[in-house]
Amino acid sequence: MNFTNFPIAPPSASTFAPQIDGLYYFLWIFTAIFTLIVGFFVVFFSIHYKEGSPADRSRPLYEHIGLELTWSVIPGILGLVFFYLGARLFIHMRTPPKDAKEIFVVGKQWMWHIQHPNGVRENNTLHVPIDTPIKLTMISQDVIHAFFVPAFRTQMMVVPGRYTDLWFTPTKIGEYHLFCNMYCGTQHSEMGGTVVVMPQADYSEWLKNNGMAVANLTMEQRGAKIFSSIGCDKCHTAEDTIHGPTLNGLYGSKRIFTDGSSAMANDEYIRESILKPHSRLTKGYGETMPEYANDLTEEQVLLLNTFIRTQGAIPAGTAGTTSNLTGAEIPSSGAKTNKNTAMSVNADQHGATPSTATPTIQKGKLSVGATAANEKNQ
Amino acid sequence: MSDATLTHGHDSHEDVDLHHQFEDFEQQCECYIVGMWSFLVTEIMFFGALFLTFTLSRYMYQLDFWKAHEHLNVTMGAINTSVLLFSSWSMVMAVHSNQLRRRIHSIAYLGVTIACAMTFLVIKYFEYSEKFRDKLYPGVGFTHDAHTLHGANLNHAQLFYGLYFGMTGLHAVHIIVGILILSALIRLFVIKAKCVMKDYVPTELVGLYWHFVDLVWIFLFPLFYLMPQPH
Amino acid sequence: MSETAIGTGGAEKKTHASPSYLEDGHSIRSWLLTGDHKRIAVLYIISVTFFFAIGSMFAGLIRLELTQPAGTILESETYNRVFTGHGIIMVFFFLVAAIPATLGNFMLPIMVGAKDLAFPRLNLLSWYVFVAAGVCLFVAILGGGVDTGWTFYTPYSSLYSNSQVTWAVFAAFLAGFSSILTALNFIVTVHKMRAPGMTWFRLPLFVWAAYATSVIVMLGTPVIAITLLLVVFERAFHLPIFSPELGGDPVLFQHLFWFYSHPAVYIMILPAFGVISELVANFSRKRVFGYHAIAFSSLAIAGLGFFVWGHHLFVSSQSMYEGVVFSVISYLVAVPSAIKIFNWTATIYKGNVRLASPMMWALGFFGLFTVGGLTGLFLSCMGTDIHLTATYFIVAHFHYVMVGGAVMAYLGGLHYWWPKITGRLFNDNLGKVSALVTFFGFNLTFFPQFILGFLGMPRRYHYYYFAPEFQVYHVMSTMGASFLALGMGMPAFYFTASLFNGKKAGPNPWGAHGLEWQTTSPPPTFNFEETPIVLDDVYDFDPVSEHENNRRALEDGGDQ
Amino acid sequence: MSQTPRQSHSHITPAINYHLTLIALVVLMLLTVWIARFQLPPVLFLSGVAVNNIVAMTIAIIKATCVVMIFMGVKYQTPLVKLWALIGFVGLILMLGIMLDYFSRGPEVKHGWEPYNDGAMPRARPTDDEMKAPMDPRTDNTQVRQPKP
Ligand code: HEA
Ligand code: HEA
Ligand code: CUA
Ligand SMILES: [Cu+2]
Repeated sequence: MNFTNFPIAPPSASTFAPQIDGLYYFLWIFTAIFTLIVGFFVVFFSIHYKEGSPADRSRPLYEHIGLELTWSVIPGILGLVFFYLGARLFIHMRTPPKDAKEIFVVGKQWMWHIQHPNGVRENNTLHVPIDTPIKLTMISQDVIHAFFVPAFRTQMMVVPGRYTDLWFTPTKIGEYHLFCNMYCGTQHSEMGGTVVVMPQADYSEWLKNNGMAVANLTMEQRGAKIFSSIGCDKCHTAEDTIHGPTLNGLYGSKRIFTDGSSAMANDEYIRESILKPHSRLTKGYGETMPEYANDLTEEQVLLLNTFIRTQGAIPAGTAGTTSNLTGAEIPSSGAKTNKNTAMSVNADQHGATPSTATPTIQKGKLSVGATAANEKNQ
Repeated sequence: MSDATLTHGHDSHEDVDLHHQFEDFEQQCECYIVGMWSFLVTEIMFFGALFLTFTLSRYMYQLDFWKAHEHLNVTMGAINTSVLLFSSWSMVMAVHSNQLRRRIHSIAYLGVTIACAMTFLVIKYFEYSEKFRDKLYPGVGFTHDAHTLHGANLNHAQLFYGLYFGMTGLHAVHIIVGILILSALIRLFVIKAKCVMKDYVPTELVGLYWHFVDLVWIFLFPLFYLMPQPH
Repeated sequence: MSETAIGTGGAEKKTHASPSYLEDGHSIRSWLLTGDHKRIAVLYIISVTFFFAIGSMFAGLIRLELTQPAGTILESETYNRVFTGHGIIMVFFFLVAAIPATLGNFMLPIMVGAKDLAFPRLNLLSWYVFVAAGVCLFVAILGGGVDTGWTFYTPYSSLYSNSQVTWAVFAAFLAGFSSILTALNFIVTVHKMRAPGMTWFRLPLFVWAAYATSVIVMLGTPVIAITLLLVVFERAFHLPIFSPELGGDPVLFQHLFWFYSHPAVYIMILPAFGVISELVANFSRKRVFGYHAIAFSSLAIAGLGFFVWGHHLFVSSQSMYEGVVFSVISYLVAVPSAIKIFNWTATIYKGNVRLASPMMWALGFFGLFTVGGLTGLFLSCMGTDIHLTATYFIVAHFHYVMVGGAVMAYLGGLHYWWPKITGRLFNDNLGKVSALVTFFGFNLTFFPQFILGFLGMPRRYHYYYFAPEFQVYHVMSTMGASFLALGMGMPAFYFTASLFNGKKAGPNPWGAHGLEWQTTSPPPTFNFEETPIVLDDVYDFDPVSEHENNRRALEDGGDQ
Repeated sequence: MSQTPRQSHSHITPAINYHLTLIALVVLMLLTVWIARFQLPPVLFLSGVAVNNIVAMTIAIIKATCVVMIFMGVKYQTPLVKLWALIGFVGLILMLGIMLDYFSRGPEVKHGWEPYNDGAMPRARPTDDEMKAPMDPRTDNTQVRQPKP
């Protein structure tokens, strides 16, 4: 919590930002002027002409065409000026340049799937090179969403059954909020992530490596990434939810199933529960989890398994309070975490060198929630 | 025709029902007429949104809608149109007779109007049952038979029939309501109620409603039954 | 005082020949089966206040929940139901009905000098339909609530939401229907029931505003009714109209929805404009500046209001060209509002201003509505809207116009006409305090939301733990909401108190002009002992000689 | 009581007018059915289909006008009623303005309305299998967003 910092504008990280900001403040100036004019006269007149005050009331005014015209024509003209400025900017913002790099976005409840033309895919994160016009071609798989990046000052609805597009040219390296800005159901507020603006060279390397910066990660860490990237963490959180049981303390514990039988949660059980979750359902849960039998490689399952095992290593008591699975990671830099109150998420540490990301940084990111929670507990 | 004398209440104001809120009889009549027209305005907008949806869909899927419409029966539609037009005429004649204070005539014309309305519904019933037989009601049970659909895209045909049932159904509901109102009116004539004996405004109000129902059908008919073939 | 001068058929001086409408029958039956517009208005006041209280409770929950980035007491699912409930209740059950069905119902027939509305039974029916709508709403809420947002956007509402959409939609449908009945009544009454001598340009501006509102209701509400029915059909029978999975078009719903709902925002604000016209004229004790301009600007707003619905769809994938057209018309519709604001300001000039509590609410209205309206210009400016749409900037904008504009005006009107409605005087000082607290609390609540919106805080967000920088403004906003609750809750107490120990109000406690002040407080069942004959102009104050009188009285007082 | 004598709408239309109107309506109805059997030629920039539609709608509007003017008696009504009758249709036309969006959107709207199962989607939409498929494990899919505390 930070109550000393009063940001008044989001970071400005695209070519649109200065233009929109300009227009926005310009409009505020007129808002202030008119509010002050109206406010001043209303208050001044009410006091000056208070009943019984000595002010002069001779020749009161009931009708004055000239005055009335003045205050309809001036707002009218001003309005047209605002309209012109706004429409010009809007048309510019809605007309992607021909040479824009195209990236494809699919929205679904409650996740963003993003695919770069060479096939690299990511969820809830969008990596883009700096100073390059980017055009997103977007569609929704279910309900209407909206792709909104405040730092770029632009957004567009993502509609089912129809393509919409959005373009921008990032101008500043860093990580920025990505929000879903059209109400789309229960987890609308959590349907978001990050837009990472990288130097062009880094971006092409990132693309070439299939979006890889994982060379130095341990198996657990890679497992943790898969865990969050395919969305396991949406349902398997620190505590049992209606969507799924917690996995904290799972490994080696005794599981009771819907049919009353029970078994020890070992590697084999975990693998089966990922690939064919419905074959043995934990008591109290229905067939909510999708089957991953055709979707995950054995390598991925293995990585997931190593990660889930470490969750088991946490004594159940603390697991509840550390409140997130990634709590397994070593809390690295508490100091850095607090910087998150700055406008862009970790803008200072990550974006600059994404392709050569070191494990420490990765850890720092992964452990953010855990450290915050730990601090709270202390 | 004598255009002159007789109308409502000028002979003696005391004879007629004057509601407490009105100053005089003239005012009351005008209020009712304006009120009815205001109501019809809302009805126009009510149907209007449906017409808009239909027109838009038809514009989008011209071919599929045309194919789907092939299953409608133009003859029945045309007969129904004539029936409604005729009922509109008998309705207006009922008002006319009422203006001339011809009670029996009024009753007879209203009876004809109701008969027409019934006929309309019977014909509609046959049309609907044919559609139901062919599983052309939207929903899970909608037919997959390409022949019945005349090769139209399934979803679009479903949209067509959804709107068909929605709009003609809503219209039929209005007809049914109309029949009820007309019957009530006939009863007023039969018991020689003051409000219809001395005054024709109630009859005229029912007439306005009934003509409106006719009006809707005048547009429904060409829009649904008479589509040109896209080429 | 001398201002009882409006010529009437002479109702004023006579002693009570007929009982007041409150005395005319005491049984429950005599209330529930009444045809009297005043009793129906009272029934409406009770129901609308009830809905406002519930909607406000929801608002309280929203504000409480947003103080912490990860929420405090609610699940996301519940939160969504709460803000949807808040929106639906406040719009369809409170604000659309608030001024026309309560103050309008009570005052409009009296102001035009009629004995009642043209169709009293229809009027009663409208209240019952409203109650039926309320029942549907409660079925929806008790059955688990609705989570679509008050806009019911498809395909979420038609195919994806697992909540009581059908009931909520019926509730909105019926509430709309009830407003249509009221509107129909108003139109006929204004056209046909005016007292002798009450020409169009002698009508109080409140009547003009109510008339313009009624026209909008009649043209707009049927559209939303059928649109919502189509949503139900789509839910029930999978009729493919709005959902692309089945071949429909989701944007069509938005067009139809806003075709009603933009005019609907003027349904909410126009009666408020009417109230403000009354308050400003009567408390400045001066004829309204530019009566004709204000009267016609109401009609202009009603007309132009039907051409701008697309400004809610700038980024919804509607055609860009259409967006441009809607944007420019949105600016044109701001002009009549500007005329009103400035004309009212000019009305105060050289008046004899009485700063009684209704006037305080009106002054609050000026500040808040101006900010609200001007921030509407940010949104109709397509360039800025692309960033601001669906953020808290919008939430702030519409609360400024709806709460700061319409609700303030409603409360002002309620204060103004309370003595007429109940025959009792309330504590005017408390009224002033309440207006001040509300004004302060309001700004503290909603001004930070402008900044939040520009920072990018999306609306309808339950969590923002990923963006903790928003928290500080949310906390400010919640603090403000507590003051707001205090300010808006206070009238409930002093109004109730006035019923028991308020001083009896004479026919005209404010010394105001208008036919409603010519009859007794509370008025008799048929409003006037005799049909009034109107000979004088509306707001026929004489500020100059009144000022003379005041000055002389003051000097006399000073001499002693 | 009333100080201004109100205009009584005591006009009685001769019945023959109604008979003639009925005949006209039926004839127009037959006409529109008959015309619909032909594919009319294109006129100016209008396609043949459009011409057919325009003709059908024109006939419908003429019929409607007859009903409104004569059966509903608007022709003999006060200006106020005329105004109201007009407002209804003006409102209707206004609402049809919604269609302008679709006309001005260009051709993409057509396939925009295609349902998924049509297979008409261009390639950029991943198939359902692709949607379900998780990320390549080598892909760096950092969820940078802070987890919920
Ligand atoms: C009482 C209700 C009310 C009123 C009166 C208004 C009034 C206006 N509104 Fe607002 N609006 C809402 C309620 C209202 N609105 C609601 C509820 C929403 C959100 C709905 C949702 O999505 O849930 C909304 C959303 C909304 C949007 C959509 C934003 C989006 O979703 O992206 C837009 C865009 O144009 C807009 C514009 C305007 C404008 C231009 C006015 C104008 O009429 C304002 C005119 C007034 C003035 C301009 C002030 C007085 C004038 C002067 C002091 C003179 C100076 C003037 C000039 C220089 C021109 N409003
Ligand atoms: C008339 C309309 C109206 C009114 C009056 C209000 C009043 C308030 N609203 Fe509301 N609001 C809407 C209309 C309105 N709102 C709409 C349409 C939405 C959009 C919904 C959607 O997105 O779908 C919305 C959404 C909305 C949000 C955004 C939610 C989100 O997007 O996640 C927020 C957040 O702060 C909010 C807050 C408030 C607050 C603090 C008040 C305060 O002003 C309330 C203060 C008043 C009180 C606290 C009442 C105190 C008085 C009493 C309790 C006494 C009464 C009792 C008796 C007489 C016995 N509102
Ligand atoms: Cu997706 Cu909100
Ligand atoms: Cu609007």
